[in-house]
Amino acid sequence: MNPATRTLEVSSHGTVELKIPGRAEWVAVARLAVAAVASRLRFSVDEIEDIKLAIAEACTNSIQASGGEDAGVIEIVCDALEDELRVKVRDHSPALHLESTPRPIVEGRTEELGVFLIRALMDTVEYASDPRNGTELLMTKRVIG
Amino acid sequence: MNPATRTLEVSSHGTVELKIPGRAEWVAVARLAVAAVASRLRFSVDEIEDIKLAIAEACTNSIQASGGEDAGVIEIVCDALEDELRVKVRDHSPALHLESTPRPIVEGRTEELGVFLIRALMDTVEYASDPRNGTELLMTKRVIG
Amino acid sequence: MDIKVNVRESEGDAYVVDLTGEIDVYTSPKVKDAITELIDQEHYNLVINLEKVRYIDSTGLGVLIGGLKRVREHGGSVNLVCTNPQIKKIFDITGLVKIFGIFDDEQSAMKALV
Amino acid sequence: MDIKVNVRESEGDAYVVDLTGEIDVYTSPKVKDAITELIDQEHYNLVINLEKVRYIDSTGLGVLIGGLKRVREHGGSVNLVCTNPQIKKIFDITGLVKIFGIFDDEQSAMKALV
Ligand SMILES: Nc1ncnc2c1ncn2[C@@H]1O[C@H](COP(=O)(O)OP(=O)(O)O)[C@@H](O)[C@H]1O
Ligand SMILES: Nc1ncnc2c1ncn2[C@@H]1O[C@H](COP(=O)(O)OP(=O)(O)O)[C@@H](O)[C@H]1O
Repeated sequence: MNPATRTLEVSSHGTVELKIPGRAEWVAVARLAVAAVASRLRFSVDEIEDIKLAIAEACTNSIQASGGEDAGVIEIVCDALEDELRVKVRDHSPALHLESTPRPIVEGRTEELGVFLIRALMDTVEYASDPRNGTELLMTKRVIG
Repeated sequence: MNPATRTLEVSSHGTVELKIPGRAEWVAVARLAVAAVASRLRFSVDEIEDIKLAIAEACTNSIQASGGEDAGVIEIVCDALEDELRVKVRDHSPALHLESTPRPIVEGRTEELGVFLIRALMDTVEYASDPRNGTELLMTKRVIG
Repeated sequence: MDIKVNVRESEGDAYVVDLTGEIDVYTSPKVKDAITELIDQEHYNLVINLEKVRYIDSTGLGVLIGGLKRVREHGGSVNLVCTNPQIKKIFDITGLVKIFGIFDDEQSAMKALV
Repeated sequence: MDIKVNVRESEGDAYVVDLTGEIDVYTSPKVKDAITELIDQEHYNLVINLEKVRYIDSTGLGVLIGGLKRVREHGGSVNLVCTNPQIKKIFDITGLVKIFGIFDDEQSAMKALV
């Protein structure tokens, strides 16, 4: 069957996996790839910007948690569902302090600002960390019909 | 050490891995991710467009080889070296007919046009296929100082 | 990552297809449908305006070639409007410059229709 | 995926830092260096023009906050020029609108410097 005869009405569901080096100069690649995935769903341009920033903050957090030099490989798994994007960012860094509650911050560290932004921009944020497997951040954002 | 105090003079070397569903609507994600990787090297805007198209053609080829519907997972591995980008596109499709020599085509099939473009736009193209592991296309492009 | 297709009648028997966006394996069926519909309606003189196309791949080229072949069977032709250097380059290296009329603006493309 | 930093002297004792591009974990050190250099040279009244900034992350915000803190120790201030709605939103949700003067054009940002 010729691909040119298919209709455009296919399900947008799909999983995209990305691995980037855990160094500052590669975060932009994650940002752009996730934006490309997000634009497969019916997110607005602003929402795609929100998602880009949140995922970039997760990567940046991994890099900062490892001292800013090299966080090893950062793994980003995007699940594009019908009306929700789920993004998992996994690294091999020690635990981050993500448990602080969201609040506008006037005194603090850049890491906290990053975590604050993730919480503010995504719908749900879950966080798992163990010393052997590193840190995993699961973020979701729903498409508001 | 604070990441904000590092200099920008880090090596651009790095490996980025991407897995996309082997369906038409996901090829754009590969294209944009590879463009983001390529822009880490000193390629011109035109060369980045060439790379985008070549990698998209490789993915498209995989999808067409599997009948245009679903080629399973397509794996894209980008090695960004100092002055060369190496991109491997791997799928689980049966062998493609990539052995034809490059020539401007006036009669033929779209698949041939895709392969022709890959050969014309990249510096080297190597091709491996076996029935069990699918098809692997290794493409390289050098940065012309 | 999408394509917009707009079809409009022009002078004489000619039709213009305006394309905006990216033509790839995902979006080219939409372009093919529009061209096929025109040809089915016996319109064989077409100008396809690619001025606002940022990207075209082999499937997009295939759709254009397929359209050209069909209209030629009826003595018609397809002229392209294309100003983007990267896309011109693709027509160049594939040798398709030799089989399509490629013009810098719609007026010239229209005039050159037989 | 890069940042351009341009520093220029303006009226009185004030300096303008024009930023173009994306401020993230990779590029923010370059911004920090420029601001640090100005402060080291005892320039404490700064306008940072973000009009051509398409993207800013927490490290970029950190650099701006750090700069503000240092100039305030010397009675100076940092005013921002920002028109991009997405970036304005980031200053909003972080509460940084309350600590920075944010203006729609450079002239207003300059006037508002003490
Ligand atoms: N959430 C925040 N709230 C207030 N100030 C912050 C916040 N995050 C970072 N800062 C400030 O921004 C500045 C830069 O922070 P940081 O990136 O940790 O670098 P440094 O410690 O080298 O100045 C510091 O002055 C820091 O206190
Ligand atoms: N390399 C090529 N050279 C000439 N014509 C081509 C080439 N590739 C595709 N075509 C033509 O483009 C048209 C579309 O091709 P294809 O995508 O295979 O779809 P279909 O077979 O449904 O028309 C066909 O007429 C085909 O012959």
